Amino acid sequence: MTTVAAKPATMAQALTRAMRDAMAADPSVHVMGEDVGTLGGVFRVTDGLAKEFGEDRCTDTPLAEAGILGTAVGMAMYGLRPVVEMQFDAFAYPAFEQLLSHVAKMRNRTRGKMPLPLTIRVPYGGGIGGVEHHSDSSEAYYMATPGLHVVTPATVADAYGLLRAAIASDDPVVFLEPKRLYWSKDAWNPEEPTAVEPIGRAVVRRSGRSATLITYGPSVPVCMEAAEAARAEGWDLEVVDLRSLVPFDDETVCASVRRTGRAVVVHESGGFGGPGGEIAARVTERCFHHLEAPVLRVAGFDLPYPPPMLERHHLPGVDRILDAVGRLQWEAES
Amino acid sequence: MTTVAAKPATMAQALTRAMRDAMAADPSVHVMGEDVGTLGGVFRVTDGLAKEFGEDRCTDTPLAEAGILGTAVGMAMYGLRPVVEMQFDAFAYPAFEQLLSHVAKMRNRTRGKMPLPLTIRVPYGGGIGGVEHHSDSSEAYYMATPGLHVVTPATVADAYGLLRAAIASDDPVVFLEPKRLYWSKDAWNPEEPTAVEPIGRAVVRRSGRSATLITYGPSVPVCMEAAEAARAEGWDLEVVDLRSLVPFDDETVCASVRRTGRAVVVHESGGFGGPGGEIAARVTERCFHHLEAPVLRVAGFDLPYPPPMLERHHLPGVDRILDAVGRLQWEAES
Amino acid sequence: MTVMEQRGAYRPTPPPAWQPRTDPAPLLPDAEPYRVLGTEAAAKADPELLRRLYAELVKGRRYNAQATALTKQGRLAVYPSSTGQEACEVAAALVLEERDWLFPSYRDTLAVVARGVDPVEALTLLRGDWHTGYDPYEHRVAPLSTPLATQLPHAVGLAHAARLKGDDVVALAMVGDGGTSEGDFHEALNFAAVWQAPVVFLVQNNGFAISVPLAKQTAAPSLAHKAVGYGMPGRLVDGNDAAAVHEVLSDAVRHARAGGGPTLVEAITYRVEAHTNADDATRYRGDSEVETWKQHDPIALLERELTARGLLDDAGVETVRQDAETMAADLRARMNQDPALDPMDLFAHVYAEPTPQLLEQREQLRAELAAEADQEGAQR
Amino acid sequence: MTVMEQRGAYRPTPPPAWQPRTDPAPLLPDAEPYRVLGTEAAAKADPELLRRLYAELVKGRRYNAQATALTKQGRLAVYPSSTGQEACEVAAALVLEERDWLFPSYRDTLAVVARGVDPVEALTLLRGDWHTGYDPYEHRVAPLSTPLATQLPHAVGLAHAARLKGDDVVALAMVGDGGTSEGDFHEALNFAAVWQAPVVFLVQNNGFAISVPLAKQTAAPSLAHKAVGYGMPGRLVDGNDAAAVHEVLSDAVRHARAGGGPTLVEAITYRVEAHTNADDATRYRGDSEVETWKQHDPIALLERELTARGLLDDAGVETVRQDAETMAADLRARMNQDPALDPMDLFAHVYAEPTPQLLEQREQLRAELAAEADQEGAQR
Ligand SMILES: Cc1ncc(C[n+]2csc(CCOP(=O)(O)OP(=O)(O)O)c2C)c(N)n1
Ligand SMILES: Cc1ncc(C[n+]2csc(CCOP(=O)(O)OP(=O)(O)O)c2C)c(N)n1
Ligand SMILES: [Mg+2]
Ligand SMILES: [Mg+2]
Repeated sequence: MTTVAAKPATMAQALTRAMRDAMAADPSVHVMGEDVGTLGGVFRVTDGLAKEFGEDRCTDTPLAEAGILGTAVGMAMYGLRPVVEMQFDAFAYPAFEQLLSHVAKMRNRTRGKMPLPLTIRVPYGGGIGGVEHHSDSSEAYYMATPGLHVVTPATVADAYGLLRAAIASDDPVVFLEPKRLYWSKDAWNPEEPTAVEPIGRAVVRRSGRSATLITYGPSVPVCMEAAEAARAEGWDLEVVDLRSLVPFDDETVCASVRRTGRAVVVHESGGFGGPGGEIAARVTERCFHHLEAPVLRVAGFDLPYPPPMLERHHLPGVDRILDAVGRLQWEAES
Repeated sequence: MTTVAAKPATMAQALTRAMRDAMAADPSVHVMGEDVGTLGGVFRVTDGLAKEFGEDRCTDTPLAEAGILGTAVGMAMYGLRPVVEMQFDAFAYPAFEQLLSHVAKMRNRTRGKMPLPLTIRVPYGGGIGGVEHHSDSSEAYYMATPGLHVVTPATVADAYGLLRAAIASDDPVVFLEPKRLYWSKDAWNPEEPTAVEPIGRAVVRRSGRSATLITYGPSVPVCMEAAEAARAEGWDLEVVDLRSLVPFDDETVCASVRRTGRAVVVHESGGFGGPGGEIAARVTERCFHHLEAPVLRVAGFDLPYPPPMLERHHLPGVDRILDAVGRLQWEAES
Repeated sequence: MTVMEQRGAYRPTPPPAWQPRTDPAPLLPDAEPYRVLGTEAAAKADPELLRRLYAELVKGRRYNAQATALTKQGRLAVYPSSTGQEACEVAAALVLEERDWLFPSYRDTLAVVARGVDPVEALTLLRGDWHTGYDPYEHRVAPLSTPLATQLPHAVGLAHAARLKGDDVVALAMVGDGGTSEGDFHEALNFAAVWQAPVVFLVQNNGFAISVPLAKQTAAPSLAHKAVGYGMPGRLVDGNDAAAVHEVLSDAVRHARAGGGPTLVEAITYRVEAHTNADDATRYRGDSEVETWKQHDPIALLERELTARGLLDDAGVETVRQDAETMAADLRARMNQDPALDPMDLFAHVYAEPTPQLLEQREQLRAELAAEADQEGAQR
Repeated sequence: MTVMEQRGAYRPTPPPAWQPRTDPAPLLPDAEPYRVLGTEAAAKADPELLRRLYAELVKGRRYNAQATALTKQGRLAVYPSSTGQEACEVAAALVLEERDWLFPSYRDTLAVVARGVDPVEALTLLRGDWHTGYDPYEHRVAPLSTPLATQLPHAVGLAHAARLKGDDVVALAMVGDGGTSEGDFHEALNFAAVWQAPVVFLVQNNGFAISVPLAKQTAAPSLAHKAVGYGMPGRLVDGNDAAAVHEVLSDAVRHARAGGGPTLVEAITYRVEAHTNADDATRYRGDSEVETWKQHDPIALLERELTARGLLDDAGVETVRQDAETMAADLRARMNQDPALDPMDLFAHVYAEPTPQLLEQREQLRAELAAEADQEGAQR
């Protein structure tokens, strides 16, 4: 009956499985986008869905992102639950008017009468050697748009659990898929991902006492690595994976920072005007007197995403994270 | 010779005058947009330009924002200096792909060979009783896009001076015009605005010793008012008008905060993921040991812009600003 | 067979065997806009329908006048009148079945009201107490769409969804001449044609987009000619001829309902008043043009026909006028009442459940309002 | 008279006096794609041109093969081959004068090279050392555009600007069948027609947008039929017939240069290889379709014509082949050298002057690189 592997091993497979299970459970779930049908998507994340559920449930659309999202809005108005794929982060931009003026606002505009249960899947971020317009980190735009949920998994299990939750949500969810983790297998959570993971809860991926790394999506594995490397310097770092940028889990994040007294926000998106500013500001507002040092940020530089041969200089890596940790005014310690 | 008043009194008139003077000085300056010609724009900011310079220099375009910005890119490629009007903030969204993928990146993509000297005028913000989609504060999107300058005047003189600088800039400038200040006359700088104001410099609008209000655009007059009102509470507030969000004037802002030891960021845009996060975070990074309290933010709520009859509850007003100032942990003072 | 499979399996073939997918000839609009009133076709028109149209047209015009008057009294923030375009507005509403959907543009309050939405709820947006004032599901009317042409893909998606579900539903979407220049217009029409979705697109070509005349908007022979580029029929109709608009739209709705796919209808009409009460039309057009069009007034055209055929006498005119006055008086009275507003509503409908952040902000506003009330109490 | 005034003062007129702005008939494409090779028209074709086209086609195919080979060796990140479409690529470049501009889509490296851009610089984007690898002003070639159809409004704006300045410049913009579905396609064509800008739009209809076949992209009789909806002529041409593509594009360029406005040309062709080296075309199409199209190969078609007319013999074929091999060998050799890269370049071209923030970040990277170098030095 199923053309999808029963035991997903990669994040891409977990995402496929989440859509498959959602489609099997609820006939109103429809997948649509460029090349999602016969081809199974350029990342093969929708592989097998058209075959199993037919072209009416998993549809290759014309090449027009505003049209894709705009028609999905209409479908949602009629009671369907469209799951839209934007082929790459930068190719979601043509759909921004639909997203900002309708998707994010329809429930509000109609006093709750017309909610839009829509999931918008956006492969995002760099590190895959992609040419220009294929590696943007666009989460700042989504975060600044009230009415959207913004979710991003960093593990195979979360990829499944959060996508199920996103599809089940009665609100629009921008579901950001870290491209470079598509083929990652879970180091720390390899079991079959069948649990739905509620949206809005951060998780402590690694406990530590010295300082907190606050991160999400593609930077989670980098922070885990940094935390390992930090042991050599005598730092015991805690790593918080936000998972949901909207709603933001102040509780989990602040509990960690109050414990450690120091924090670094890490993300790949440009620093200026990026998510880190919001995160650092709200943590500081809430934990000021627990802070031994200002919350620092390690982020991509403030420039258009670089070409493949230079991207390693742009992306926050272990060294840059450890440098930031080193600047957390440890002298105050003694 | 000129159909424009010689002594501008309102911000709208100063803007008109800036375009007029730029067009007279440089034949490559072209104004374009919806209704900018015969009608002179829905806010009359381009009034008289088509008459004085002809329809080829001040052009009514078809109704298509991506087309307007996209053709302006082509015109800039050929050496013109287009000044594009987006009729309202929310109607710039259809042009976001052109803005994000081309306007912001063209210089970078071509290693500096193909700069785009473009000005994109966007009337923004609320407080004018506008119906939905007419009162958005979209500056967070622009700030998160490297390659754009983002500028916003709060006074008549700056409206003139900054717009002249924007048009003269060899880089794309998003020029945000606070709608509700269009008809404002300058309380504190009434002389004829003929000085070009370099982009990237904040200005201290009011000196004070107790705390710094960091603000821009439509919130500047509100902060000035709050600073006056604060005297009754015994607070002597400094008001910094950023004028330029990109580049950001860390120097002026941090000098003020180091002096006062306390700061509140005030803007109309939604708080979460809005400009205030960036501002608070970078001020904290730079002035941590001078801060008596966390940098607080007074912003619009995190919701789609409200209908006219409710907007006063949304907009940061004097009381809300004073409340925030009151929470700056003055007990530490004694 | 699934909806998607019905499209057939067209594959490109090398030029020797090339042939167009569809015959373009039947897709092209006629050279002249279709007319009924004052032509032989009028004789075949249903008298009941004509009388109904007439009554609605008169009521529509009165509604426009009343709403414009309300802007002067500060009861409406702004009103974009459709005076001169009532034939399109009314026909668009009347051709639909209960189960069908209407997707209006911002100027189409009349169509919304003619479809059955409460006249006051239809004005909520423009009064400013909330955005969309009516429940879209009650009369199957999508929110009045301010961002131009953005409602068109919604109509396509909804119609497509209905078809997927096996429901016999048609969507009619309205847009202005200016709106046809937007990318969303293009994408919507293309999706509709590829999906063979049951949608009717009604373009009201009223000559202007605010101040911009048609000649600066398009160089096309007509806007209806755009249809052939999507592979759907284009129809041109005299937009001031209510009987003609009704017939052309009815045909298109029937065609869509029968699985024939979308149609693009261009109605040639004219915006007799300024863009909105806040606009000054003398800045961009002369009186004589307006006068010419007033000679081709939709109400007068229909009245002439009805009178000539003995379907309407002075008493009939008076009854219709009275009904319109009653509607206007009621509207006036209800609009003169201040709407009940709860600022807490701001936080109610951002998400199904407010986020923790919104709950905090709600409490902040509640406290502020309480403090305000205290202060006001103290001052009394 | 200004450019804007030339558009005339069209105003809407009431239906009794209604007439289309332009006669739609001449705008419609012919029923069959225009062909030259193998028809009587071939006799009139300039032998020199045919020989030049042939040499460029062969070189183009060799370039595609070499570039694809380079992806296998990891010298290119990715390569979208235009094999099978060389006639369009080459003709697009050859019809332009020096002063004209070419606006390529991401697949059009061949056209870029045929226009004179250094073959290695044309591959910079795909090699990954920078984005656009050439100076757009050197050969008047806009950057290869990855976001589909977004380059079309640029071409319109540039052509319009040139006309405003009184320059005799034409812009030719390329886009795929998939790209025609984007809103930017619509807006660009509309602006071009309204402004009567000297632009030629060349749609290469190669049957697919990655995996999506034309039938899921459009229901139009042909993509050229879209032209009438903008009021510009649409032309249909056999995209594998280099002589025909060259003639149709030349006509359109001449028309534009003479002030006649834009033209939409649809060339029917086929993408013989997969979307890119990373794509697996067997997932969405069968071999037999590819084989059919190989029978209509652009190089074979032209070779047949040239041979039949005695314009090409075995030695001639061999010379052309040799030239192509020389080009390929040179490309291979140069692409096998690692490009010189300076990470500091990251900060050089974000703005005319780096912002204070970028200066800080540049110093940060400089320090990191110095530390890295130290460490490497220490390890040695
Ligand atoms: C996307 C977008 N851009 C701009 C506007 C501002 N605007 C409101 S109405 C209007 C003109 C509309 O013209 P048309 O489509 O012909 O409709 P009409 O007003 O004639 O009914 C404009 C430019 C808008 N509402 N939406
Ligand atoms: C705006 C945008 N959306 C999606 C993509 C991803 N993408 C790259 S090529 C392609 C298919 C293009 O098809 P077509 O226009 O027919 O050109 P062809 O590849 O056949 O040359 C897609 C969807 C893109 N580059 N830009
Ligand atoms: Mg109009
Ligand atoms: Mg193609």
